[in-house]
Amino acid sequence: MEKEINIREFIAKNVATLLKNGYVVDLGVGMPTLATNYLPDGVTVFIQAENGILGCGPKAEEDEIDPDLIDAGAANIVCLPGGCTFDSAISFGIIRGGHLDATVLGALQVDEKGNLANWYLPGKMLPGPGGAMDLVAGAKKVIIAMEHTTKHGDPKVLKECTLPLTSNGTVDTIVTDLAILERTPEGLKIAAIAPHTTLEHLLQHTGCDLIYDDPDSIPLMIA
Amino acid sequence: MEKEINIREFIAKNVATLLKNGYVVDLGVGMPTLATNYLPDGVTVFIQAENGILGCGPKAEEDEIDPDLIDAGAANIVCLPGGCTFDSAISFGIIRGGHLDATVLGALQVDEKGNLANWYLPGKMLPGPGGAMDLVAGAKKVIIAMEHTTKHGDPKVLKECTLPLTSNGTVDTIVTDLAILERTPEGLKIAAIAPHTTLEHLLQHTGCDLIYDDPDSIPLMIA
Amino acid sequence: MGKAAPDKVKTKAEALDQFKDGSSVMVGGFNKVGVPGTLLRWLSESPAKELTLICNNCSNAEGGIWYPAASMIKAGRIPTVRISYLATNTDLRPMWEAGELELEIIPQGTLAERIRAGAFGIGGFLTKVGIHTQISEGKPIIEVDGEEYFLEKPLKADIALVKATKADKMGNAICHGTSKNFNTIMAPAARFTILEADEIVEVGQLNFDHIDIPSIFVDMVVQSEKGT
Amino acid sequence: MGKAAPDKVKTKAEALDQFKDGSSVMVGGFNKVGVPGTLLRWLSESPAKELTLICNNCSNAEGGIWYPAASMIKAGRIPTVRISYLATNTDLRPMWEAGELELEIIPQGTLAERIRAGAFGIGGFLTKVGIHTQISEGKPIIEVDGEEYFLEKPLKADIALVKATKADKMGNAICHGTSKNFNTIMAPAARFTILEADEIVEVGQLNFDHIDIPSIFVDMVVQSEKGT
Repeated sequence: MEKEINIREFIAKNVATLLKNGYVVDLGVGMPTLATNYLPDGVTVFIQAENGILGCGPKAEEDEIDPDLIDAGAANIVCLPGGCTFDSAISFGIIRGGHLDATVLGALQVDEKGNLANWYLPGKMLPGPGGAMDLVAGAKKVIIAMEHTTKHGDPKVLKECTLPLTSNGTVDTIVTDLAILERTPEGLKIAAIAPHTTLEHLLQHTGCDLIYDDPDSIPLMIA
Repeated sequence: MEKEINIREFIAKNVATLLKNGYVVDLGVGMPTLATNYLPDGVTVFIQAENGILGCGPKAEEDEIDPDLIDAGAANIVCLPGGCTFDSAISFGIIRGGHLDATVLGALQVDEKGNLANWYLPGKMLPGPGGAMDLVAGAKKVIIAMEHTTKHGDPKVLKECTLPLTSNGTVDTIVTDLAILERTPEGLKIAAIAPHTTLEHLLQHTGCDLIYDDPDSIPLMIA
Repeated sequence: MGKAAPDKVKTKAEALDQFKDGSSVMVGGFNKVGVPGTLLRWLSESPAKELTLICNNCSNAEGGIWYPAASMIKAGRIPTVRISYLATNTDLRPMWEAGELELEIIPQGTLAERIRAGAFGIGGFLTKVGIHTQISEGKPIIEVDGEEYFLEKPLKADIALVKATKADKMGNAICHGTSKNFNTIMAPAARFTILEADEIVEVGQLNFDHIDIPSIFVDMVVQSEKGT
Repeated sequence: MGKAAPDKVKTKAEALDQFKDGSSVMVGGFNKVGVPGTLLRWLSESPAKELTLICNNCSNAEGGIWYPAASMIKAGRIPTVRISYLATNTDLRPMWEAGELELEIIPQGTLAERIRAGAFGIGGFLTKVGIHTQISEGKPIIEVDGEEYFLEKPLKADIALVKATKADKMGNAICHGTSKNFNTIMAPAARFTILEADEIVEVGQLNFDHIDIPSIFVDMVVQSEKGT
């Protein structure tokens, strides 16, 4: 499989399978947002952007641009029928109050206890949490969309995060280019595996034990 | 002086002298609201009603009635130009956050430490505090408007309130049919005395010591 | 399809199905404005009992908009009431003194803030309102930067009954004038929220800037009946 | 005559008079929307220094709407920044690591809620956002009904600079679209609030139902200059 574009698309497609019809969601920039392109027919989700809008629609065409209407990635968007706008206190009230069915975010590291690190890479990157800490604390379902390993091939799914945490035990599902992992009380369970990899390769590139039933009957991720 | 109407008017007039031009205020039903009828020329106050309006205007004429627009006493009112409406969370945010210059409320008892009792008369009356506890905790200046004694002639200004408290040490000024009392660190000071009474009568009908400088030069309340 | 369903307009029978014994019920409104009078009447017509009522005030004036709720209290169907202002309901004090009613009296702004906290995932907040009075008894005093406050806890409910002037079928709602009051904060504070509106319009007809209650806080929309 | 003055529209010179050394300054906006660009430029043209900046984000893109503030940080005139999202300002990390900048990083919703608490007389609130991470370090953990939370404290400021789409001369303001963001909550959280508006109208021309920032939260109104 060709690197970059295809991996991003593959992950986004598989994230899309986790979004149910009518879900109210907040999606991070990049792969999470890309997922909406792959929703099956008949499935629509209602998107919140944490900067203050529900019913966040597609990118505005040139003649539709309203300079006061952007999503959290600063794209000029349109507000869908049935949408509404509000301030940051209400926006994060919605997020923290458990009114989102799901959030999808990227990550630097996730561990088997559901801990997440995505806001601070000491010495390299300090983006700040923005709304990520609120989202992973408040959304009913926290889905992480990321490549399975770093650029250098090191595992990002670990026994224990080594980077500063974004949240403590709130991750539910991890979607990578190799697998979909579900958090269970016993640890991370392989819910699906990529058709282009092997169980051996997956286990080798994962920093913690993974749970699975019959190795020959693990469902395949969609291609 | 004729009882009832005149006492109410007398107190309201003297409350009006304490309201400065441009004050943002929340006024209790009855004498407090009556005070706005006696504001000197050139003095206007901007009225909040805690049910969710700033710029609360006069009672609506028959043809102006908007059934969704009332003040805290349930009167159909008009919203003045420059007014706005909001929900109870914001309304009490305004109150608790110190955004009101003054509030004027009635009382069952006030004491020399500035404690107030006005929400519960055991065995007789249990109106509940409504917004009174929030108002006396939050407004910059708390003015009490009340008759100096009970129907039975017992003092309502006391050394220590005996009824359940509405607030603890937040009363600034007490306006009665006998005097205007200002709270000072040393106790209640006579800021003005009614022209129709004597210092002796005032002291006799007050349940705590009052502070005054020269008994012959205490300012008179307006008649 | 949950909170994002495009058409939540339902019938009286479907609303009645939501009224269950033992529920806590938030009811919007201040005095006569913003009160879901149709829903209150339907609630009183249902067999639901052992209810907890959470509201700002609840007049027992006969024929008044709150009367269906007041008569349920009188009939013992609402054994617990959390409320700010009691003066307009003369039944409450004697029933409370006779031990027939559990009454929690809450300052109005604290009631609003506790509901907002319940709605918005706040575990509690520090306030000075009512400190060192009966209201703060038994609640922890916490000092912040040399100032004394006490802790108030969030309030949530099983059902919220709220009222709007105008709503779209999805549940986006506009509350005109002083009818916003408790409606905007109760809608997100309950597990299931029923909104009654004087006027119901198609989705897309309301200006997105003017929505007082976002649709995702509303599970069901019903038409207000005349005279309530 | 204070917060109820009927005409608060002032000049650039009068706004500049309000910028004092040592002030804490809240600035509204999220990314490029709802940012008081004119006031930011005026602030950078003033001699004010030793400032604390409280905002959601502050891009250092040259010529961008936040650039006047970012250049003040770079010049050492804003030694303290309380902020949620840093990725758009590449100066912050190296300055912070070099000890030239005090940086308080605050989750976005917590930033909003702390400002609202400061505005609305809340002494602090309990949250789970960032619990058992660096964000909760040194803050008291408080258990409520078996759930763990930690205490976040209110934020206030000396000055708030906020932006509206339309305002009346008294300071009532409407923030269109996603420009409400931090503007509605910062306006009441400061000792002195300056609002800039794209359009200023006479008092009485705005619908009382649609006001996002009530006039009493605003001390001064200025006209946005073109291109900001």
